[in-house]
Amino acid sequence: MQVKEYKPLIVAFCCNWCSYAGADLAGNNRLAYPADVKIIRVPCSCRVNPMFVLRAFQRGADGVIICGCHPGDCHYTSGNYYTRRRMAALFSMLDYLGIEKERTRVEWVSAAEGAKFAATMNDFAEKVAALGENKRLEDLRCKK
Amino acid sequence: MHNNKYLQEELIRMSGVNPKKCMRCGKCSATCPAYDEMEYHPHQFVNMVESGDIEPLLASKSLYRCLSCFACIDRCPRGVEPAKLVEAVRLAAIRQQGANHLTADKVPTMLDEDIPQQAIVSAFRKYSK
Amino acid sequence: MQRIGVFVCWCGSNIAGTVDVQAVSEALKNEPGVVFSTNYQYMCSQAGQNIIKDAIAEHKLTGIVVCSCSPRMHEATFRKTAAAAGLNPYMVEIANIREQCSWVHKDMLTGTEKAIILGKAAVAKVNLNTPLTAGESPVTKRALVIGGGIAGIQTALDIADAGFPVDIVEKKPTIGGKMAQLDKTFPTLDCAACILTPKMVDVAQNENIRIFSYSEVTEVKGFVGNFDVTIKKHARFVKEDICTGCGACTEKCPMKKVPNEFNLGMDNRSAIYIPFAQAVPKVATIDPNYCNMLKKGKCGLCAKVCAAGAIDYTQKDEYISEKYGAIVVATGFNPISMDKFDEFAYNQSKDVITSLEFERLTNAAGPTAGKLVRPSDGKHPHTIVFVQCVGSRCSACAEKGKEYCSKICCMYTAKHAMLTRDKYPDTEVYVFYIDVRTPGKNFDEFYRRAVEEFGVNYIKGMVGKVTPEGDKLKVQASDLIANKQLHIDADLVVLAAAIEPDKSARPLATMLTASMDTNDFFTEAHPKLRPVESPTAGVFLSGACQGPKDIPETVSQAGAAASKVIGLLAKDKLTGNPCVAHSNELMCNGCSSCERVCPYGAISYEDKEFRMPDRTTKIRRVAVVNPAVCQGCGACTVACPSGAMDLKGFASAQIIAEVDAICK
Amino acid sequence: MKVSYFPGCTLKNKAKDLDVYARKSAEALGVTLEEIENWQCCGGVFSTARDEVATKLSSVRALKEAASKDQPLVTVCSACHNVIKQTNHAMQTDKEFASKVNNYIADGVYEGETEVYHYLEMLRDVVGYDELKKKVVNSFKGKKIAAYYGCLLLRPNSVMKMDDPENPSIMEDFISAIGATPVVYAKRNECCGGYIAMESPELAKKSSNAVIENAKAAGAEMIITACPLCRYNLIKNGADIPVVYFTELLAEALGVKEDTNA
Repeated sequence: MQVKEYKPLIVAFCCNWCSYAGADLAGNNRLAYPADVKIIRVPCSCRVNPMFVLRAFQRGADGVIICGCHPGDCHYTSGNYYTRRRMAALFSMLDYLGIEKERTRVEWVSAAEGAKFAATMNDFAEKVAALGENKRLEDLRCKK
Repeated sequence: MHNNKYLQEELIRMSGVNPKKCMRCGKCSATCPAYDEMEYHPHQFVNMVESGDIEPLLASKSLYRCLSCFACIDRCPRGVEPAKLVEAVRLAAIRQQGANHLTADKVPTMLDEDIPQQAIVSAFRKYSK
Repeated sequence: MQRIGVFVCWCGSNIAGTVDVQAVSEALKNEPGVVFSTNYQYMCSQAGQNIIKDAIAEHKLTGIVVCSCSPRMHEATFRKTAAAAGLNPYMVEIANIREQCSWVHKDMLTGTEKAIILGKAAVAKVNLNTPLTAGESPVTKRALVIGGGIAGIQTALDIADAGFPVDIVEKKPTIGGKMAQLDKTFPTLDCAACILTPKMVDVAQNENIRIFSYSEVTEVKGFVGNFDVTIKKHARFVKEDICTGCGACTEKCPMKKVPNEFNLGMDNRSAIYIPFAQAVPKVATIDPNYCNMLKKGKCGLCAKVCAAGAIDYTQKDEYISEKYGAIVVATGFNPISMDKFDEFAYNQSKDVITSLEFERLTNAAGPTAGKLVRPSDGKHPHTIVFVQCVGSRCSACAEKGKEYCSKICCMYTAKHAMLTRDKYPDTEVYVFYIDVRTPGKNFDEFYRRAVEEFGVNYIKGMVGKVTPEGDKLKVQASDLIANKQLHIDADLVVLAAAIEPDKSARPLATMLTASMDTNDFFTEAHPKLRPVESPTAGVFLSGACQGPKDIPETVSQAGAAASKVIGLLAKDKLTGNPCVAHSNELMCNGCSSCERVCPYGAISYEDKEFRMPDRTTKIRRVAVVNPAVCQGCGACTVACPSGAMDLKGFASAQIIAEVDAICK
Repeated sequence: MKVSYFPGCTLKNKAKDLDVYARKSAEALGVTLEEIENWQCCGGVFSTARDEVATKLSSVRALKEAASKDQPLVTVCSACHNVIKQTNHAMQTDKEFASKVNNYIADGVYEGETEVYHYLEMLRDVVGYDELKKKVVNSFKGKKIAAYYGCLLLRPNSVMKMDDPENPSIMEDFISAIGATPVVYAKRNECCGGYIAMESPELAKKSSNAVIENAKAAGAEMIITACPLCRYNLIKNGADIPVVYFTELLAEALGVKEDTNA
């Protein structure tokens, strides 16, 4: 049996106005980060339902990161504050379930922070990779 | 300029004052009733503690001129509370051995028959350990 | 089942250099719903777009995935392409394989692998896309301006000049606001009345403008383009349309001991009054708190002397309902109360005054006809101390001062000091400052002139205590540069009081569902890019209600707000963003969770009749999203405990499909 | 009604008047002052240093005794009031300090539950000035009296919360209640010099003089105070109008002054 090299799977939710644009800027500046990071565009970080995060872990994601505008800069004035509160609660619950805090993160990345986006993703991917595969919710996984 | 980091941290911890909040308006010194008796004035206490230049304060008579009237505390627009810093520096000075500013044998020379006990105990609290 | 076409772009070598585009289009061919897949050098080019159009027709495509650059770049392009081929533009999804793939990864294998996954996610999403149509709503072509100071006046004039009707609601009996009380204006020193009163007359004469003075907004319903507003017109006991403003009544009124608020209580007026000579509308108002006729039923003198017969003691408050397309808030500011600052003895001496009182004292139309005298004894002051930042930049105690810089005080204090020295060279003038802030055209030059040409003594330091003693004010202050405590015997002390938003702003913000900061200043939709719009669609901000401002800034913002209003009113219909929230009423339990998180007030509740399985009907409270107001952030979708609330274009099922595709 | 009472050292010696008249008057107003048993000197000044523990223990013990009787603690000397109230505040707000203090407190812990009133606050908020007005038998009508607050009663305002620290009225309202005319002057909340009288009599003289001059310029015929040290400084430094404790006027107004043998 061939042993496949472990590659973490990371889902990144990025708000359309700041962080998705920050990711674009990272691309414009050719700032590399691991291909393990896959971005899903949402209008605002507050669109991210805890259910989405759970779903990702259930389906085998090793890390989930949510990026939004900096506090006070939200395109919708207050969405990222909701994100901060909701995710703080969710992450501590996940931690309790055994999904380490290092596998979850909320980060503020502005449209001007391409470098920060790349650095954040590099750092996050490294931390997640160090933890190894996330098997915690495997039993709940809907395997085909 | 001498930068005494250890003492600076100690003073900040003792007093609970954050000298960085100061915006240099000088209202503390404007309101101080003991200003003219002081070599270093309330705003300078804040500024010098912030920069770690504390040795001159420790040696200064200004420490024993503060009336603890708290006018600077109440009137500071930024909530810096300079009198608490003065108190901390004074304690740092008199807690050193043999550094009491007031000794019991000096007291009788300072008294008249009307002086209330309150003045004597207060002076001891402020000037001696 | 959708019939999806996949179009992979090479972007020259930008994508094709790191991603095997052929492999991507091949791989995506096998995804569910995909009936056509191809790749091309430049999808955004005319030729590329034609490939898409042709494929839509040929393969009867119902959905499209373009694997290309960022959607922020060309999403709009491809949506137009789809629309041109008869496909709903919202059936297009972009997989970003350039900025977020080929440009950040170096290895062809990794890049291709990721591009395929991103493509799959987009296909999974399109499978669940539904055609969306932006809603349309009509626009009432009338604007409401709340507040009749210089901000409101300028906004109203600009809107009216563009041909739209405007109503100004002003709570005082006259428009004019704070500027009407000022003497001269910095940095040019032209007289405030000379430049303001012609504008007030313009307002009065403009056919497009109606003034509701002595009135307040009491209710606001509706949304952008369609506001329903109720205005309460206070009874002024004078028929506005008949009163000629001759002033005979004010002269005959026996009740002459009413503190004159226009002069900040420094002199008195009569119970029936016209605030000042150039008031607009120039009609009298009876103050019901002081009028003997209204209080005791005895007097009636004003009615006797009124030749026009305008006095009506039976007048009642009147409520007016009107529809508006846009609302401009221009509620302005007030100096804060000096009650908590009695270290400066404001409550203990008449000769300690605020800067606004100083304006009235030096104004030719003021209580002293412009002669600068001490309010206590009418004597000429020889030494004047100005204290800046009284209550501004004060973070120690929220009930005492304001943490922000009030912005205008440095300049008006320089003006007061300069004018005093100019008019009364025998007067010694001291200004105590923390910092002198003069960022504005010709501002610093103005301040320096006060120092260098007019000999004003600027002292870096603050006043600590003012002690009235005899006929002097003993000022104890610090001079930080000289490292001295100063003791000055002053005749007059002038406090540059911090400014705060008018008290009426907070209840108004609630009515408008417009957001405010902790200081009760209205929040702008974006601090840099949308400074005159409130986050609530159709509500605009003008003047100091949004933050401390001087006159030039206020006028520019007023004009900017007007142009935004004109842009809105010029449209016959408003096309909304179709990606808005909507609630499934069958699942909604009316809990209000969504309403509480909505920053736009887009969600309301309706009692709806539902048919139950047993053929009875039941009335339930359900959430209804107003698509014209919703901006599509999605906060409500997460707050909703029952899952009734969803967001079009970013539906939960769509995002989960993307998650699943990525995690496969 | 019964309240716990902390007289303080000076009131047992140089300022007996302040104490005796306070008790008599309270009795006449229906309040019994129950002196705390075995109280010790408050120390005269509150050290703002958070690591000064020993100097605050006597205050905490007094506070705890009041708590054990479920009574508010009333003080009359400004200095005692300031020290005890600030100590109580520190016990409520500074957990680290409170736990250090509680190591030295016998029988259980104290966490700042006692309410601390100054006698003037008791008059204003418990008895009520309207009630006091009704009980005045010897009115001071026509007398122009200046209230001298000094610093200790009012500052720091965030803790003392007695009145507006820059324009207080609690003593002026008291003066009105006993029928006299209050004289408002700006220096009434400035320092008399306090304990500096020992170290630098010149500074005390300067500070006190400024207060006296300001009061006189405003037309005062008499100054009242709640602090023995303020009274000492003002008299010592040349007050040529009477400086008396407010409790003395209160006792006289209530007609109980003669009963005392102070």
